[in-house]
Amino acid sequence: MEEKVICAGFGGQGVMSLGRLMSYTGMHVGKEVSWLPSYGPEMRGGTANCHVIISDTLIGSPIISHDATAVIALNYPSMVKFEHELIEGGYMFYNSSLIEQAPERSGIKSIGVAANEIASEVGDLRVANMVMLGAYLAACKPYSLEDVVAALRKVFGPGKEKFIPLNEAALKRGMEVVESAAVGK
Amino acid sequence: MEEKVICAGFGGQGVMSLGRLMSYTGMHVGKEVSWLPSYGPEMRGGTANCHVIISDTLIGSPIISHDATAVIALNYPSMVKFEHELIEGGYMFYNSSLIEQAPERSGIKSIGVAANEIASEVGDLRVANMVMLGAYLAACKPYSLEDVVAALRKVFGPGKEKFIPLNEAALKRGMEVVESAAVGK
Amino acid sequence: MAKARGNVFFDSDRCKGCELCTTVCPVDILAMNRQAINRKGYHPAHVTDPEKCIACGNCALVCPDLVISVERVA
Amino acid sequence: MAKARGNVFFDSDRCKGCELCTTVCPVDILAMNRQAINRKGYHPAHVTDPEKCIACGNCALVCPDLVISVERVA
Amino acid sequence: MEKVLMKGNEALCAAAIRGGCRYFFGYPITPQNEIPEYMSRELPKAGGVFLQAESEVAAINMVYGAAGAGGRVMTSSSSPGIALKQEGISYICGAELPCVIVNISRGGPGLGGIQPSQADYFQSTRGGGNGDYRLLVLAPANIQEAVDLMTEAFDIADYYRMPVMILGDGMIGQMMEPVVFKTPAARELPEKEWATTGTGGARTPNIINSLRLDPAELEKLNLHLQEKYERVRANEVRYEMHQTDEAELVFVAYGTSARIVKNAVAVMRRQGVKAGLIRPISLWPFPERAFDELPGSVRALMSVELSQGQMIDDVKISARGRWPVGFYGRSGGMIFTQQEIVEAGEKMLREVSHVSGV
Amino acid sequence: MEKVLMKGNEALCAAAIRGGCRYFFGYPITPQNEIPEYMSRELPKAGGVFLQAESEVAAINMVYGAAGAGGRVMTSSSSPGIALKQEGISYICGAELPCVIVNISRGGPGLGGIQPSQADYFQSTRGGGNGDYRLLVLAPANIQEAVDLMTEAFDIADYYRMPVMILGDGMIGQMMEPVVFKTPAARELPEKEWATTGTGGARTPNIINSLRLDPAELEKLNLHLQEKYERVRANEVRYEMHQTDEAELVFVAYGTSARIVKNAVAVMRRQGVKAGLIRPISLWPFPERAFDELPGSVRALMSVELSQGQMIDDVKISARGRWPVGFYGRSGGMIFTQQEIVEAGEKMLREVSHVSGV
Amino acid sequence: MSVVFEKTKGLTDKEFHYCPGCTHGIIHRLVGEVLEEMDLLDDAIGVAPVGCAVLAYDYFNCDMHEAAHGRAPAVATGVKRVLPEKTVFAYQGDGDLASIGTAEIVHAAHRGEMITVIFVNNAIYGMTGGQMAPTTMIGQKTTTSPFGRNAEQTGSPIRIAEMLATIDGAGFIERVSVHNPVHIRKTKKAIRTAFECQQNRKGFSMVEVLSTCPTNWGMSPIASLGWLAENMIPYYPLGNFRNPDKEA
Amino acid sequence: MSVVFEKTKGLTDKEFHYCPGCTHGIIHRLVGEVLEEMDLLDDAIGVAPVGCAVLAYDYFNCDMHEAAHGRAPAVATGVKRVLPEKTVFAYQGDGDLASIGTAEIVHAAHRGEMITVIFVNNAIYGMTGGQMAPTTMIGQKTTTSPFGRNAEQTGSPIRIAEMLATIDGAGFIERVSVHNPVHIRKTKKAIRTAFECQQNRKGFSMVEVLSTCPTNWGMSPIASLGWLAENMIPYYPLGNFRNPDKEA
Ligand SMILES: Cc1ncc(C[n+]2csc(CCOP(=O)(O)OP(=O)(O)O)c2C)c(N)n1
Ligand SMILES: Cc1ncc(C[n+]2csc(CCOP(=O)(O)OP(=O)(O)O)c2C)c(N)n1
Ligand code: SF4
Ligand code: SF4
Ligand code: SF4
Ligand code: SF4
Ligand code: SF4
Ligand code: SF4
Ligand SMILES: [Mg+2]
Ligand SMILES: [Mg+2]
Repeated sequence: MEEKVICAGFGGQGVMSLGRLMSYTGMHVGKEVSWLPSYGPEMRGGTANCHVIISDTLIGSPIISHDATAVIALNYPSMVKFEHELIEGGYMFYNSSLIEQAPERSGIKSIGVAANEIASEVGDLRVANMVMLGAYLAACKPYSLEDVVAALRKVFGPGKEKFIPLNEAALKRGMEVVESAAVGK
Repeated sequence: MEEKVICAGFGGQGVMSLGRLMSYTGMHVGKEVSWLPSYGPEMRGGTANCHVIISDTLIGSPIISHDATAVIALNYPSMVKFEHELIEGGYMFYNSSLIEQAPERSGIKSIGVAANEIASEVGDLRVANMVMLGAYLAACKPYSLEDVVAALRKVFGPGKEKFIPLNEAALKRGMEVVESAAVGK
Repeated sequence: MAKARGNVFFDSDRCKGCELCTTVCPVDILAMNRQAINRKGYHPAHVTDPEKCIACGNCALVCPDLVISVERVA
Repeated sequence: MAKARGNVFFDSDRCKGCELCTTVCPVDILAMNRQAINRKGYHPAHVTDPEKCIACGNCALVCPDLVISVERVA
Repeated sequence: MEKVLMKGNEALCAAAIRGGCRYFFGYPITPQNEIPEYMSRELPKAGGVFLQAESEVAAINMVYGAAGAGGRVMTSSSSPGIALKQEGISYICGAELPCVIVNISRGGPGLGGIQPSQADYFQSTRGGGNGDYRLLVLAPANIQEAVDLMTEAFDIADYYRMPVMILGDGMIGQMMEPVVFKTPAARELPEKEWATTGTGGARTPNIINSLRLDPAELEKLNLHLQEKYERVRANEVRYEMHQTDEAELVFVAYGTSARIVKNAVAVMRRQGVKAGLIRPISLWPFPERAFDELPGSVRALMSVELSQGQMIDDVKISARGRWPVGFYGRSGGMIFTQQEIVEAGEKMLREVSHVSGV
Repeated sequence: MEKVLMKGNEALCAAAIRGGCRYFFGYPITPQNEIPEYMSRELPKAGGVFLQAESEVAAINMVYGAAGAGGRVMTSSSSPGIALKQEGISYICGAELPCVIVNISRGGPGLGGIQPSQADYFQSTRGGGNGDYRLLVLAPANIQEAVDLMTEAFDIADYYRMPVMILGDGMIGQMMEPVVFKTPAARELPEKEWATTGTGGARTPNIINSLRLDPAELEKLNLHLQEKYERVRANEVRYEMHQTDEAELVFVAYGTSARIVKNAVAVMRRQGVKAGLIRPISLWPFPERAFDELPGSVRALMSVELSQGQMIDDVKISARGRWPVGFYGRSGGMIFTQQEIVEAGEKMLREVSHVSGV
Repeated sequence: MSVVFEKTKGLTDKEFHYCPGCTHGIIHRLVGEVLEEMDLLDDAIGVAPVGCAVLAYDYFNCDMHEAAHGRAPAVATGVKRVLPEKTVFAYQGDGDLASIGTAEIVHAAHRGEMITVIFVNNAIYGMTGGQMAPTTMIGQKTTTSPFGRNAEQTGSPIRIAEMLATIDGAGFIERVSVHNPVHIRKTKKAIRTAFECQQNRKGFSMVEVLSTCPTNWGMSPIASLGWLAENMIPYYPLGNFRNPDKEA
Repeated sequence: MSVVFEKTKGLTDKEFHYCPGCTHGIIHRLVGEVLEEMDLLDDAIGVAPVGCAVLAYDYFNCDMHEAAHGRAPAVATGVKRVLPEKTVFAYQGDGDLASIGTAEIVHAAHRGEMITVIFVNNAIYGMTGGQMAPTTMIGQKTTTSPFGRNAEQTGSPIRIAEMLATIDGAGFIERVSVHNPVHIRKTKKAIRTAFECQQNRKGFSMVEVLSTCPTNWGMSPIASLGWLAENMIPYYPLGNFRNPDKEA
């Protein structure tokens, strides 16, 4: 198993911590993991992205280059920029709250997730990234929801234990989107 | 034929230009020549020296190191410093006007030349270096007096032509010291 | 002298939504257009009440991204 | 206060014959010793009239080469 | 020991502090900025001093001063910044001072770019300062190794009184991977009796210095340095032999490149091509001896670098004509894929067969 | 043409001005001070500009600016000063600008000493700036050759749009020898249409630059540079084969060392030992092909350097294991005598015989 | 009907890469306008720094030369000495000019080098992600002064205009700000005078422009202008520090 | 019977390598005396420059650290940060400090680095054979200004004390001279105050000492003192430019 996921969005949408949580969980379930932020002047515009690899075997390059198994795009420019990094049959999870058109590329599995709305419903716009992660979990199954929650617990520590339910709820709602919906295009 | 000569003295005694003239003359008579000044902090004290090589064949290192065929020492510290650079049987020409003791080292040919006095007699203290050169010429015969004078003429150019007789006189007096005197300790 | 009247033009796709222009208009007719999203993904600035513009040029002066040009009509 | 009297000592082998000391003696008793040549080959400085020294210390103060020391005897 | 997920640059810092680093002088440059940033937060807590210098030139000279005063000191930079430190590094080597220098390198030449690159191999192993000096250059391939090497680096530096350079690239610096902090066996280190800490009235003055106006003295210093470098060559060579048994083609790659090559080796072995890898960990001293361990089956070597070919010089020197030496590289921040390497390797094998007429 | 007796440093300047040099930016350092001094006197007379920079760093960046503006420009320094120029040199190479850099090198490392040395071979041929760049490095062995190479250097630099380095040592800089100034065949050179001279309203702006934020673009620049370097390798290799016919032992030496070695070769030949010499004149590109021209009689090579062994890397690479490679060197300003070399050479020959069981 | 404001020909059409609300853009525009108005575009060679303005060479509509970090004044010197009749300017940030490039700027002034320097002081290293600059204010938190700049450890911010004004070769030195339209207009005037100083060969000229970095200050662009006015101007007084006419 | 003057314990017995009459020797002695009198020798670490005083490490009777050309303030900073309780000083020439080392001295002052710098301004590069320095006087002939320094081409001499005095971190800045006994005494006092400034942690301290270079000025030592007084002092006014007590 080797998951190569690009998480991308505006600064402030939590894409970097989303990727970090994905790696962290992978580490906890005993996988090889790597997380690589993009750095460089494209940071300027306020967009951000990171490359996450979760693998059973040693990770070569942490850079994902035309071989992403999934992209999680929180905003439109990110979706456009990274859809071409996907392999044939790769997953595009896009935040349909902010992205009106689905990706143009064919041969990929596109899943729109109204992450902002769902997050608002769950109680905090800031967990939109968790909603996206839920969708990814359900579709790609790198590890279980419980693994993620256990990892979150470690990351948050006792002080932030209280945020677990909120995040868990967001994750679940994201999973439901995939589980209930038809997979598109 | 290969002449390796160290010229040394106080700054102002004309040792550098002495060495330069030796090289220059060598060049004019078709020899290979090199001239290397010592540079470095020992310049500080106001002493100066240069290494002159005049050779029939290609010159390797322009540095003279324990293989000087002659040393021309205008002052005492120079004589002491460089007598050990001479080969067995090498020549030490020392300015006996300023140097009271002859060199200690045996196995070399030491020739005291009262260069200051002679130069004064000739008419200008500044040609003491030419007196020394004369002595060297007479003893080592790298080329003739005429060669040196011809070279001097070139160096001086028409503007300084008038200084030729003075210099030639000094050279001759230096030669006489050797021709008339007994060589050696 | 009659009060000047001006037209403001926006090269909206250059706008980065920084809002600086909105703070310097003496007649307060500049605002971010929450309805629109430009090529860059920002809500661009626009004029809310074009008639009121006095062509002072302040907005163009502070705009860091060469979005705005101004002409005087009277 | 009685006029001070001093002794000047020279570590002559350190002397470089720069002559600076000779210009600062208020009683003008310092000069280069043309008779002597030190280890370095210079004519070192010396006192021409030791009795006159007033121990002002000027000579030691300007000597760049730590040649001179001065003591006050009265 | 607990596994933690850390960014390479920060992991290096944490390891440095564990390794005894207490002084840091540096200047910002991408992609190593997390290093000064982390140090500015954490060194004061460890009782140390972080100071942002006015330039790389100043930084390396502050390191020179701090090392001379006996401090365990480090600096870090990236490619053009290291270029500016070359004079200072040469001085530090001449004065025989210990310190650790990190280079998280990027694409060049000139301002170049900020993406990962290995085009500083010459810069690191052949210097650019003047004179005959060497750095001990260690090139980790992942963050765990970076941490392990860094923890030990200050001891090594103190032991030999010479700078240790950790050479990584933007990937090593920027990526996060799980790491465990171990406590390495500490070396037995002599007191720094040579340090300029003030005589305290108890000894004659110490002098930290690289000037020898007398050539005989300068040669003596150089011979002493060479003798030390011989000891380093004898004791500090590090490398990994990966799947070299029965190998026909042996890649040589270091740092992050080596990871990609390992994957390529796996692919090739799966496809029945006997590929292997020599991974130098110490770039200087270069693991020449690794090449002597290669089996008779080897038909070709290939140096694989994120550069236009620099380590290949050392590969050639080590090969001594025993095998043809090929090259595959990308540069400017472009990273090869394992597939590119597989193809390059196979092409080389074909050519070698062709030449030998098989 | 008249023979004149000139000091190396001054002869280099006279040749540079003949070669078209009109701008000089430098900073004093022994043993090359006669260069800025001469330039400060003579460049203004030639309608040029001499400017003493505040530092070597500033000097090389002034060169960068002046070269970008289309000027024929030169700088010079000595070892630690060249170390400080490394970043700037890398920029100049990245931006593809022509210029001439003189290094009259001295003993290192660090402040070292001021006597002649060849310990800057790595510094010159492997840089110390970042990235994959090269200088064309020319190492004259006497002042006539220095003059000849320098006269041509500006043309070469302009032709390839890259820096040419003249590498000498304190001996070359300080000694006087007879020289003749010849007029070399001028190369056909294109207009500098890329120079930043002001658009004059007649063209789109020119940009002098080494930044390529896009890795693909930076790689493209690098591939372009490599392609250029290939052309240099093909066309600009210079070397001298001296007495290599039937040689058993071939020394490899450059610059002033080579002169001493030549004398040693003569001595050995007189004593019946067949010695010879390869004298690289271009250090980069290194004359690898000279080694392919060696006769079958050769049993050993020996790199002879005023260093602890740097060029020996290139000798080993060129030897490709065909011959054992020995080394003899002195350092720190100590100069070997021809006798030392004779002895080292004979020792090596004995060892080689021994090994091969003869 | 008349044009009050339109895009200057002094700039290319390329969109700036600067963060939203970054005043680098304003300063670029002013320089471009002055070059255009003084009819210098055909004759000018600009030098770009290393810093957020590193891509300035893509924006100014004249010949451009990129420089190594801090060395723009040296590069400009090289250009100017080859082309003494042309107009040569450098654009530098505070990390570039006041830190790594201190020697180069001081000596360009010292030589009275006939170049014009636009010095953008935003109290931080923008491009590399908000590290402390020598110009960072006391108490200001940056990524390398995480507890706020502390005078005890790192001194008080350096005032470059005042420092360079002690140098005879400096013809024109002025500090300005772009935090509102009034000051933007003054800034433009100062930039013009600086270029005039160069044209009249009155020596080195520099305009220090107080500028914002919303991204690394962690503030909105509007709040940044306020912070500049309230915190920077009191410490970095605006005004002229050297004027060629006064000296002449 | 009392000692008016004897060799200080602040210096070793090694004879100076300086040229006859070079005032570097006087300045060395004054520093040594102050160190001895303030009882700092056991605690002091000195930093030697590259310049004629490069061998200063052989002369001062305390721990010494040699620095690369111009970088003594950075080296001293490194030492001081490791040993904040010790007394750290650097000794620099004008090529070293006012040219190649400009950034390092400015930023040592800017950080208020608690070090003392003895700045020997002899208007020339002594060690390398008399090239022009940024401090060389207008009209002065040097080996790289063979026609005399020309303001048009190379600017007017830089006044370092004045320049550094604009920096807040500079606690004590004074310019003095050693051309006669009166001024030698004043110089010693200034050096003492500078070290006191360091001890009292009042910031960076520097004493600029006008000094001679008979060899490269091409004058006798005595004539050199006169030339200094007549040519240098009018351009480089003596006096205090910053005083910790005034600030406190
Ligand atoms: C030699 C070197 N050192 C460091 C850097 C990294 N670097 C790039 S920009 C910069 C600072 C820029 O800050 P400033 O000059 O204030 O400009 P700003 O981005 O704030 O406009 C640094 C340190 C570099 N490119 N080269
Ligand atoms: C990097 C470097 N550049 C240049 C030199 C050569 N150098 C040695 S001393 C010196 C100048 C010294 O002048 P100054 O600082 O005024 O001291 P002085 O000799 O006059 O006392 C120079 C340029 C060097 N050693 N290192
Ligand atoms: S020109 Fe003046 S009045 Fe008109 S919109 Fe702009 S700021 Fe407002
Ligand atoms: S100032 Fe310019 S970029 Fe900012 S909001 Fe207004 S128009 Fe847009
Ligand atoms: S101490 Fe004073 S009076 Fe005595 S010799 Fe010296 S200068 Fe003259
Ligand atoms: S000042 Fe000192 S060195 Fe000079 S002459 Fe007097 S005693 Fe001698
Ligand atoms: S980082 Fe700061 S200075 Fe740079 S573009 Fe963004 S706001 Fe402007
Ligand atoms: S060269 Fe000048 S500064 Fe140096 S020791 Fe001689 S007189 Fe003094
Ligand atoms: Mg800034
Ligand atoms: Mg000086």
